[in-house]
Amino acid sequence: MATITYREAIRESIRQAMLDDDRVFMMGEDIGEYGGCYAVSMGLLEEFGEDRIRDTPLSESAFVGAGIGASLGGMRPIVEIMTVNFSLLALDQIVNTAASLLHMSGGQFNVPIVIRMTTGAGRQLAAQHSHSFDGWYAHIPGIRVIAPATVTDARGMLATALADPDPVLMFEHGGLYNTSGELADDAGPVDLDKAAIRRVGKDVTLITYGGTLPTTLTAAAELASAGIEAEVVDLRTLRPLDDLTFLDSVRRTHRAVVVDEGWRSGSISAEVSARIMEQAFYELDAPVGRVASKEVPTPYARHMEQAAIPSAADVVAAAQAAMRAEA
Amino acid sequence: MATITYREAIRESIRQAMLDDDRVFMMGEDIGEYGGCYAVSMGLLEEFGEDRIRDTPLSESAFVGAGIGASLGGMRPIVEIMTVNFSLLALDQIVNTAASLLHMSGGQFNVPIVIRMTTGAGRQLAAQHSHSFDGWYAHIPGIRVIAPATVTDARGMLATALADPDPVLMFEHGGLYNTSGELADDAGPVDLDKAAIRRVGKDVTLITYGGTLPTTLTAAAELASAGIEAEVVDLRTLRPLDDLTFLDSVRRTHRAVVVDEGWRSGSISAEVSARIMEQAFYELDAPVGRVASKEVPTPYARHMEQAAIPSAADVVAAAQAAMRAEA
Amino acid sequence: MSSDAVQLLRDMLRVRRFEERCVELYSETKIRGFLHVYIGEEAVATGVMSALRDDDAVVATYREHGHALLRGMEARKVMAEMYGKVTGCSRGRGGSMHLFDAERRFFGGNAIVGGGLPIAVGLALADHMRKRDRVTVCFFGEGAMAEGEFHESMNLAELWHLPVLFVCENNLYAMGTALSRSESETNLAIKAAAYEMPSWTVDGMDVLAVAETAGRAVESVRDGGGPHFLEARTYRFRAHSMFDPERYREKVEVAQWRERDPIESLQSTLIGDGTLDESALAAMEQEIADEIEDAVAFAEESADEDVADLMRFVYSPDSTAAGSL
Amino acid sequence: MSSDAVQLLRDMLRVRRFEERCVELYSETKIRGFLHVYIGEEAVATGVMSALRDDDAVVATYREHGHALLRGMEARKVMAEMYGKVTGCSRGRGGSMHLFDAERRFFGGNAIVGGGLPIAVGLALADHMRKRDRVTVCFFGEGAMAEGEFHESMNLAELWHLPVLFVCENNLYAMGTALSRSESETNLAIKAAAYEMPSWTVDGMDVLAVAETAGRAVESVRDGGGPHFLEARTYRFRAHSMFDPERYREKVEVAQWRERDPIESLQSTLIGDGTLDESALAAMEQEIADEIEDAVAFAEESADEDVADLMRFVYSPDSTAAGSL
Ligand SMILES: Cc1ncc(C[n+]2csc(CCOP(=O)(O)OP(=O)(O)O)c2C)c(N)n1
Ligand SMILES: Cc1ncc(C[n+]2csc(CCOP(=O)(O)OP(=O)(O)O)c2C)c(N)n1
Ligand SMILES: [Mg+2]
Ligand SMILES: [Mg+2]
Repeated sequence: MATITYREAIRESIRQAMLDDDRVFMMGEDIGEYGGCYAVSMGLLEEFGEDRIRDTPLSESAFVGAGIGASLGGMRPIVEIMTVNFSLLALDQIVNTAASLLHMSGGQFNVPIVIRMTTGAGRQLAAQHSHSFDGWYAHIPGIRVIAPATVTDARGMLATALADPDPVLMFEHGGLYNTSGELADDAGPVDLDKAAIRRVGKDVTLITYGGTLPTTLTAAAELASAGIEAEVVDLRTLRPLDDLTFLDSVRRTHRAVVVDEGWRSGSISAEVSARIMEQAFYELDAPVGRVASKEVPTPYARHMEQAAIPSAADVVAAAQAAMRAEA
Repeated sequence: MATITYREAIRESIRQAMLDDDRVFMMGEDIGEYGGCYAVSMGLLEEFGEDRIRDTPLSESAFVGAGIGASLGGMRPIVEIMTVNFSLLALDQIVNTAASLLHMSGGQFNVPIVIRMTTGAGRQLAAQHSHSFDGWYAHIPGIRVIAPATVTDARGMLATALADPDPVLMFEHGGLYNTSGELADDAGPVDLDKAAIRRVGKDVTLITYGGTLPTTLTAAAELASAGIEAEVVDLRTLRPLDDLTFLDSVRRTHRAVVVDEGWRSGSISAEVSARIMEQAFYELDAPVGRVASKEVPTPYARHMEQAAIPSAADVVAAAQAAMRAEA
Repeated sequence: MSSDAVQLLRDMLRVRRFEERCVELYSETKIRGFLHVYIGEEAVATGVMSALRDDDAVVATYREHGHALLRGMEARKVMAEMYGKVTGCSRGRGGSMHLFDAERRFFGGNAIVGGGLPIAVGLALADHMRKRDRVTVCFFGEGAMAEGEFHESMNLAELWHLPVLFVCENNLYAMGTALSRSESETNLAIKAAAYEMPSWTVDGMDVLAVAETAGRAVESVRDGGGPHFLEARTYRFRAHSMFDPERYREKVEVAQWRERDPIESLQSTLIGDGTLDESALAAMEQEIADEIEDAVAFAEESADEDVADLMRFVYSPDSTAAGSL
Repeated sequence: MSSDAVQLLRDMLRVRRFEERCVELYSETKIRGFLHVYIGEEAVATGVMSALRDDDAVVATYREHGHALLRGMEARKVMAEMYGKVTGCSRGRGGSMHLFDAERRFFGGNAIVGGGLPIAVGLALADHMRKRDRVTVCFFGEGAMAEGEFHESMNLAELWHLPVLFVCENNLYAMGTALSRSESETNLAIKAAAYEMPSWTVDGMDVLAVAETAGRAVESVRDGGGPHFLEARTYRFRAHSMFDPERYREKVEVAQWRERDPIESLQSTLIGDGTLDESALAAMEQEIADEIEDAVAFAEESADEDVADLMRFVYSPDSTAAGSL
């Protein structure tokens, strides 16, 4: 066991992947000379050289598309888009090529690319640098959407993603990079198929992932001191969603709150709520609650930004409301 | 009363807007010389000239952004993106500028632009030309998302959208252009705030909009012959959603099915289902059902495409399941 | 003239006849969706493809029946695809705009204008990194050059000195938009120069000229000369697609270009210089007709894909996501 | 030298001192988020802005404190914005990267590289259609030129002959990416030529040269000359943002450019030729310092926006969507 930051865990996973497989390379803006916008790739240029750590011009559509092409050409690219906000410029390539090609070609061309990006708000970066589109991307068939929330997943998800024959989008919440945790000495690849129960509880199920996992765990601790035992489910993968884990939990607790940082309408919390409706309606003792971001472009001022995104207090309140509701 | 096609109704609404306000102009690919990819703008170049009916190069991002800029400069642009599929190339401008500018500037700059696009599948145009992203766009605060389904709305929504101080995205389902209906002689602007009840019924509420309204009405007719009276709600506007109308209906029928052509996970049906969960849970006699598209890039072959998108039979089956469910 | 020229003529004819048949089949509603034919432009892909090796890669557009056939794809598989049959090259899922063939490194078939350019850059990048001497050829129309993807891809290719040949099929119109209404600078070679990329302009109605120029360009790319840009000046004789009333151009303009029909020109040259006689030509036509009718029969007889397979290949069969929602 | 030159000096100094104070305030955590300073580049915006009329429009980037101040925005409102206070020009919602002023037609403040270019084209289109002789100036870095938006916007502006001046602030780096690692063709004027757009290159460290060249360019645009492209060669003395360890460039390179400090150069010229003396300069510094300290005090004392107003202006107050979800 060693303590490691989330940033280091991701970096280590990239390093290991590059050492293990010479088809793996990395490409993105300022990942090399600059050391990475969020310093994830710091030192990798020195270790692997500029052929495999490729700084790109500001051309999101072309370098994401080039990643797709390189994967078709036999490589295993890790493409870094600085932040999810800029990924909109590459969305056509992601949706119309990466996600569609395999099906559209009748199974001929799979696209083994991994696209990493920073996501989320909370750092006073204002409206154009604070989106949380992870759940939005989960709408697209043909891609896998993953969001590591722990150092173990930060360390382990990339290898599995690179072994995946199809495109994987990996969302790293900017607020997590400096968090740290214990990593097992033999930490390695982890599965991408199952949600994880991060805290066991019998009273209410809190379903979340990524950047709002810490918030939700804080809320669960507070609830515990008020005598409410919350179970916390970390979705880990947003597409395909592992229904079974959260449905199983809800069938035990009979109450649920979904927490995520996307804008409320159409966020992943809507999908999770709808699936519970469809599959566990008769087990519910209360309507499924949602805690999501306010539907507003993220403001710069700290107090306004904090008011816009989910807080532990919001989660506690929603869980308490679910507890109060009549069966 | 006169019979008119959906296509003509939209064209007429553009014509009238151009006649009423000289700040209104239209811009997009092949809207002029060619007559419009779906012939909506046929004849307008001849009537209004090339200054106001502007053919653009293939540059979705720039001409949508130019529309935003022109609206800031006092014009009232109607920007046509041939199909929603290509709008992904302009998404950055839509999300990061059009939708955000007013809030981000502290209320200084509103963006009175209308962006029209064809949406939907059903015409064997395959994976890259058949998306239904209307509901996906409804995730974005700061824009209004409208989807006329009737000739009255096709004729009336544009004027109201142009009078709106903020960006409006108007989705026209390709399958509707050739449909026709009765238009009142004094047909004019219609509100964009309220959903409409297209068929009254007491047993189950079918909630839909746009291209799946005809499908849903067909299903309702079939259900009626089986003795089930379905109420059909046309959302009309996907953002902001008019909850009241469908909640009110569900409180009367106690059963609901949401129908839309988006891919099921994260489609607007998820949001509607989640809102019913939150606001009418105790009124429900059955879980809210969803009929949406299969989560697959749309195939070319007709039978495969039809299997991928919602059919009247699917809606009937979902409504019957809702009726069978135990309270 | 050489047997090469005869082969080029045959290649063009095969594409022409195949597409003429497609247009008929469209009227008969055997083929649906969008159908974009290449009639008039055959010399471009025919010439360029003749310069490629089997292990090179090709990226094309939605106007790619010719490219697919010229790359060696069976007429049967292409026709079955147009019919939407499971025996089609893409199992009937792609249709006219999405022909693919992994074996021949034919990467389609892209219905997003400009969408193929970044992919081509990436294919070339893979070869570059693996130090393989393969070339990637990317076809697109002059209309695509206004898209941001063109700009970003040209720059990236040149910056990284990648083995890709960009072939602009300049047929003067993008749907109904004439070049001069789409580009402020209509001399396309100047655009390539903005990336310091070597460029070539060739008469796209002369297959021998295209083959010769493309041959030199491909050789230069293969020899480590970095990306090249080739503009072929050509013309689309038919409507943009089956829905186009052609209001944007004069009939006389079309007629003038038709006089430069690449197939008729080469035919009369070859007959004129005695390389070919009428009976050889007739035999050639017959062979092609037979191949096409065989393809039509095959498509007609082929089965539809089983609807139960709809969700197959959303994810790869060996993915743990396969079959999930 | 003229009083104009003194004014230009004063303008540059005001921007410099304002930003130096911002950097301090960032260390004191009064300002948060991203902060990109313009120190070293002041001559560019100062010179260009001096050529504009009040009714012209300006579109800038996230490195726009200077542009905002030079456009005549009050230091108070800009500083309060950096503090995130409700008295800020954007009510504290935008912060450093999103300064706006409708009255001065200052359209911000855009944190998407290249995102401002299409907007500028549209502003110019509105003027063009309304036959107004206003000019829109659009600032962006050389890094933005690799984006597709640059390409599409340049073409559209020239194709439609719109009154927009594109000003490339070529400071040689985009974050840590040197120009030669971002563009295959590093002579940026050649890029403008690819659109047939007239271009000008100017020493961006010499405010008089910038003012003079921009003056001519703006005049030409205003006179119906269509869009122009102006490259100003400059250098950013500080890090890209507050998080940049500057691993990508040599200290000696920075030092060399610092010797060409646009403010120091002009100061010594003006003192050398007697236009200005040390006491006048000191008075100027004092005035500026006073204005800035007043702005800081104002920002400190200002209130936060009421959290209850969070949802205000998602839609316009007179929209029926206002307050909805
Ligand atoms: C991004 C995008 N925008 C618009 C379209 C619609 N569209 C299809 S083909 C075409 C014209 C393309 O012209 P060009 O690139 O010259 O190719 P050509 O059809 O002449 O071969 C257009 C506008 C599209 N498919 N993709
Ligand atoms: C579309 C997009 N991609 C990436 C970024 C991250 N980013 C912010 S500034 C910058 C460098 C821009 O360089 P340049 O255009 O030369 O302007 P400068 O900062 O030098 O003034 C980058 C990569 C962004 N804001 N937007
Ligand atoms: Mg063309
Ligand atoms: Mg720069």
